[in-house]
Amino acid sequence: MPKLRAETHQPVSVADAPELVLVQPEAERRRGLPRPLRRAIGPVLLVALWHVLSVTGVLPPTVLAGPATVLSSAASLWATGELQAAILASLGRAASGLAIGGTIGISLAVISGLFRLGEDLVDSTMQMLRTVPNIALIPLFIIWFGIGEAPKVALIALATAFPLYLNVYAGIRNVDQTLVEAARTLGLSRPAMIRHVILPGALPNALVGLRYSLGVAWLALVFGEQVNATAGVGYLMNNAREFFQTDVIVVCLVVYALLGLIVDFIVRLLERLLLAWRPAFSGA
Amino acid sequence: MPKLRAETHQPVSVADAPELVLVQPEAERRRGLPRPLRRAIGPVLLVALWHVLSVTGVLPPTVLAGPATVLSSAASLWATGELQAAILASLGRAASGLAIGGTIGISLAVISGLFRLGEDLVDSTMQMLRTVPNIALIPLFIIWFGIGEAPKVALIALATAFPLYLNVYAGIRNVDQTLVEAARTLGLSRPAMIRHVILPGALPNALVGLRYSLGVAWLALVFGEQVNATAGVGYLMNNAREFFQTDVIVVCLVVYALLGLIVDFIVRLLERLLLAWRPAFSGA
Amino acid sequence: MSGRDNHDLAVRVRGLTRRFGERAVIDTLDLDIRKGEFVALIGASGCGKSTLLRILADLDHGITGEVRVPRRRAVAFQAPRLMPWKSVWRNVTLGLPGGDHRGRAEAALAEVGLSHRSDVWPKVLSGGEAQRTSLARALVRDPDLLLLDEPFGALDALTRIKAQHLVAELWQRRRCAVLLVTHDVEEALLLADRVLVMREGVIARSIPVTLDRPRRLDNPVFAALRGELLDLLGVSEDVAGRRAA
Amino acid sequence: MSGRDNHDLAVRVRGLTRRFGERAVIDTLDLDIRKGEFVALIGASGCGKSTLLRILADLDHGITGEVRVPRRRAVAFQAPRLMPWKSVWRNVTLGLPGGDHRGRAEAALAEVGLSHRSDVWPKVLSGGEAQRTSLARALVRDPDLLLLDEPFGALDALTRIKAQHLVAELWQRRRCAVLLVTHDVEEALLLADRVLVMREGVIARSIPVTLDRPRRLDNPVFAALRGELLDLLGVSEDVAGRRAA
Amino acid sequence: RGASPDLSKVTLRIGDQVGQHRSKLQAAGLLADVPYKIEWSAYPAAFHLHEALKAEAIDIGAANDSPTASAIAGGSKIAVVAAWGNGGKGTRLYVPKGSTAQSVADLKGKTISPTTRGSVAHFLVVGELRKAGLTESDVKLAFLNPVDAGAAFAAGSIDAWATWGIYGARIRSTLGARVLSNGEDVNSGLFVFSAARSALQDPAKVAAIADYADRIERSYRWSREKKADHIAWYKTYAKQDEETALAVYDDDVPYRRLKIDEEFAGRLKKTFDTWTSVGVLNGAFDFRDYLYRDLAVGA
Ligand SMILES: Nc1ncnc2c1ncn2[C@@H]1O[C@H](COP(=O)(O)OP(=O)(O)OP(=O)(O)O)[C@@H](O)[C@H]1O
Ligand SMILES: Nc1ncnc2c1ncn2[C@@H]1O[C@H](COP(=O)(O)OP(=O)(O)OP(=O)(O)O)[C@@H](O)[C@H]1O
Ligand SMILES: [Mg+2]
Ligand SMILES: [Mg+2]
Repeated sequence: MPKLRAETHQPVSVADAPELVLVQPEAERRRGLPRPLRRAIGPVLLVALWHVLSVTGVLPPTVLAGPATVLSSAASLWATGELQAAILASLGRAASGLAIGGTIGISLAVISGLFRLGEDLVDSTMQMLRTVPNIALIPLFIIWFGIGEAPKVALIALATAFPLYLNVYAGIRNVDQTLVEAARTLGLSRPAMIRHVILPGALPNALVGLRYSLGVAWLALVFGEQVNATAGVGYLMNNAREFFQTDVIVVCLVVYALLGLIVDFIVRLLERLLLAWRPAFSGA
Repeated sequence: MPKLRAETHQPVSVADAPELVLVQPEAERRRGLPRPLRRAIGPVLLVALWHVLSVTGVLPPTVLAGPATVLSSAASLWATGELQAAILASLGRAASGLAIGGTIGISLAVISGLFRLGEDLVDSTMQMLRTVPNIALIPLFIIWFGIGEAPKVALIALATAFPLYLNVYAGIRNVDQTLVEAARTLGLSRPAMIRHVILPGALPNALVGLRYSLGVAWLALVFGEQVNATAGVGYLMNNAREFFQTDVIVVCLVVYALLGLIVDFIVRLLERLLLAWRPAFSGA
Repeated sequence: MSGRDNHDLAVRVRGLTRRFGERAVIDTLDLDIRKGEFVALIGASGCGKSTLLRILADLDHGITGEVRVPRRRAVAFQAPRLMPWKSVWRNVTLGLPGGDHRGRAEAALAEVGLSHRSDVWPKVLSGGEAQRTSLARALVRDPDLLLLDEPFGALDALTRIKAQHLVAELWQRRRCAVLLVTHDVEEALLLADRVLVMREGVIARSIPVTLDRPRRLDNPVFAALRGELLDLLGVSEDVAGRRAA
Repeated sequence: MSGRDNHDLAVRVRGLTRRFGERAVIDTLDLDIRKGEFVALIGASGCGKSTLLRILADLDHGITGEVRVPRRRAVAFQAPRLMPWKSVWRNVTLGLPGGDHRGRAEAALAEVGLSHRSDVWPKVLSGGEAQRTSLARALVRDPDLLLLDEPFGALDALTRIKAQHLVAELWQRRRCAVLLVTHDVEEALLLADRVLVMREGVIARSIPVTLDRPRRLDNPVFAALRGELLDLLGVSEDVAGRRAA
Repeated sequence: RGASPDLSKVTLRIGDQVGQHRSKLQAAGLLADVPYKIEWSAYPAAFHLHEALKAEAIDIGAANDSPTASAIAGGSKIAVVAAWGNGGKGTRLYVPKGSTAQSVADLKGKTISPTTRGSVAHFLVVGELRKAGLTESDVKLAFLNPVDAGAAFAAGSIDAWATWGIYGARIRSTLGARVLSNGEDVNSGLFVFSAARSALQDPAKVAAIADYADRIERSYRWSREKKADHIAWYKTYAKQDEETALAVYDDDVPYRRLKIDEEFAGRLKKTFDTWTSVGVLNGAFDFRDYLYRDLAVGA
């Protein structure tokens, strides 16, 4: 008695077998705008919406200046050189902070990802510390690091360490066990194992962490640059808030938003370069 | 001519072949404390360090109150009912915010993870918005949502949406393409495909996002509770910072840290329940 | 190969080309499979058999040419491709319409000898067990075209015979078209109506097997066909007889 | 099986048990493999062959019993287990001591017929190509014990013969101990000094193959051994001759 | 006092809220001939500045009396070295254009934002409510950051807003907000320079602080005498238009230097007591212990 019975359909005779469907070649399927243009649609729509809301007065200028005002404010900030200076200053801080925080975060993630003992010591501590609000630590940082660049960089380092830690650690724990076994039989030394197996395997996750950290580095500036800053995007925004310069606030927001796009671009590029090996799903 | 030559070692005769090594059974390898105890080591060490620094005066009490002071401050805040009220108020906000933000974040991630068109519209917009500092958006939220609970919840929703978005989206894009193909040949409908293939495949990443979001929900309260709040952990801390109540600040920090441990516990539990299928590396 | 009525066809391929970079793995290939026909496909490793199968499964669109296949297809891939987050039985019935999934899964798993494994995660399956699960997943469906990519490669002799039997039985009952990729020439001759030899991106030879079923390995026609096919694969009788150094 | 001098052994297993939950997949198994001996291991799908191999490769410690293996081992797993983030040639030489990795990888890949694929990512390899890469990765090492888990399962007849030849040649040159898991009885008889039949968690039979090399399929001793082994696997001569329905 | 100490070796670390003093002294040409080195640091709000002061990362910094009292209550080791008063100008209680409220009493049951808790505007609200015979429970207080309160005011989420400086000027001009009370009889109008106690151990540094305080005094004088210059400076410094600059001018310039004496300690205590009465601060302090009365007052 055949048991693998097809129960949903009655057996069909060859005569009334179904019509054939055509497999559509890709060239005929794909059409429309090139990719980068299509990715611009969302942001452009958003700006358009903002413009409309501003012009119709739904968004009063005291709350959120319209795109036109913001453009002219940005132009004048650019003309005085303030905007460039702010971006450069913040960029420097973000870069140093990210370098330090990233190194710490990734190192700790490797330690707790690889070693049970490391996990026992490091992981719960990190999980505990990561929910501590940064701003509450600023007074401590002032005491330890003074009021120069150090506390700002330390704050960014702290803020960026956690996303990288979380994602790299998760990435390491997500590495295919069968590959780790295979690598073990190949006689890799521990450092070689980390370099050639664990870290590449954790890379897709690590890049998510990087994406996060790159964003957080800039967000942390809003707080870091409350401490004795005379330049920087965070400083500019804090200052604008003090002086009720809604247009400058929005210029800063736009700078932040553009930065988000740049971060996205960078990480996408890295993904394209570093994850070319990945047989992953890429959307329908 | 044999080409697969072993070049590093001279061919050995059977006589001088190497000694055999014993494969160690696990029972003899594993020893020591049970897991939860070992995970407590890190935090306990940290508190001990803090205590020592406080007692020896390296951390003066005006800067960071010692564990003893903090305990007694916590006790008195508890006695007045302030601490419980704060935690309850914040918990309610965090839960609503997370529910809304999580739903939005995951839905958008599914849309841009699954559909090229969705990605084009949603992803760059999200990448752009996520680097915009939340605090600068509070005025907008006030205009839209007033000064009641709504803007606080909205802020948390916003803050939690991004980590879930980022990680779920990355998770979806990390799903093994060969499995998606296999599922396609099984004739799954689109919703079934999402439910049975894409989301489970993205789950390890989604849980990282959840971990992040659960932390961020509380961190966002620090800003959310600047808006006309009379209770809440964020409110308590902001207040304490402005009025230099170092002991209360530290009580709040401790609450946040404990919360981090609780979040970690919850997510670990979820991982154990939901990721049992995973043949992943679990540390050496 | 082309004179037949289209209405009679389960697969119709004309001028199919698939390039990876410069290399055309499939190069203006034509192929017809009649409804209810059992076709075996053999060829050297890397010659494009799985690529062709993926195209027939409507999974690869980087192609030029005309490809027509029935709407209802079932595939057993070369690798088992089980969803690691679904237990074995849920993998088998994933996407199946209708009810009583558990019962149908159990029946299918029993047929491939895996009743005792239906509740475990795929990660604990042995190689052959995973392959049988994947086969059960394809056979439990109700296809007009069954695409099997080396479905018995990881099975021991006895299990393999049972699995072959199972496929043959399903085919005879359902009269679906079957395309079986295999490296085992005897297997191809035992099961198929026609054996295709793929080489350099095209179907180099199509050899009808007109032997009555059930077939016997010791039939002289069988032996002759076997010799011819091995020859086409580059294995001379002498090498086949005296294989290891 | 036990009277020999320990000094002469490459593998010594005594009272090995491996349980998964309640089920003892390996149940007080004893096994000796002499230095330089070529042993084939056959058995039904799911009987514990890969489990035993993993233990011999020092990858599974949930065991009881005594297991002794040489320090230098090389393994080709049942699934290719290539690092997806390393190109094919880097996979081959991963972890190899000494220099000129590229050259050695190219030589090894040439031997398995994959010269043209050495720079691609594993994801684009065909099933047989991936298997050959995995084999090259094991053969390029310099082991005292070579563990091969169905290394030729996804290969067509010609490629398979070449790969078998390669393993035999390496073994003869290096005189390393080899444990080859296979489902192909003829392959076991062509290559091995001894064929082990695994059943119910132990080595149920150990059959020495004393035929001179090179061996011929048409040798009557060979045919007799083949019949005996198939019988042990549950396949009667009759079924073997007349396989599909 | 002995021979004047050698100032050239002194580095005075000055904390400056939103960089205002530095900018203004520069504009008034008062930084040209400073005989000691100044290390400036800028902070967006008073409590940031006081955090730095508490950590002794700066020697001296200026803030209103309320944050200063908070810092003292919070255990900061500071002493008040100089102070100015403007007679309580600048902080006002506003209602929207269409509001029917004619007096503070009319706000009973309404929502008032005193900006942030413990701010000078909060101080004003507390005083105004008392004057009108109301308590805090008779109204709804919505504590908000200035920018957020501005949004709430524009959106009509609050019925009245107590605020200062630019915020007040801007809602008057752009939203037509009406002043319900100018608060001059309630506001303390104090502007207080505090020094880290460690800085006061060094006579040279004290001399530098004295000199710096004199320069501040001269800068106020400059603002009063050179109105056009002040307006021009303010417009670029705060990036405001002429109208706003003019609107805040009268509040910003009438600061007169106060003696650091018994009476001043009393004014600080009065501020502190107001805060303890509404539960914002607590404890008991003798503010005379937090004064440094010996700073030389020059020209
Ligand atoms: N995405 C790809 N990019 C580049 N080359 C590819 C890709 N997919 C497959 N190939 C190449 O195309 C050739 C045919 O692959 P295919 O998998 O069809 O082989 P096959 O005939 O199934 O071989 P096997 O018997 O080893 O499974 C192989 O050389 C393979 O490396
Ligand atoms: N981690 C595990 N947990 C539970 N069961 C397991 C686990 N690993 C393997 N098994 C079971 O143990 C049995 C032996 O597996 P093994 O992989 O050794 O089989 P095998 O002899 O190699 O079979 P095949 O020829 O199919 O590869 C199988 O039934 C398998 O399902
Ligand atoms: Mg293939
Ligand atoms: Mg196996």
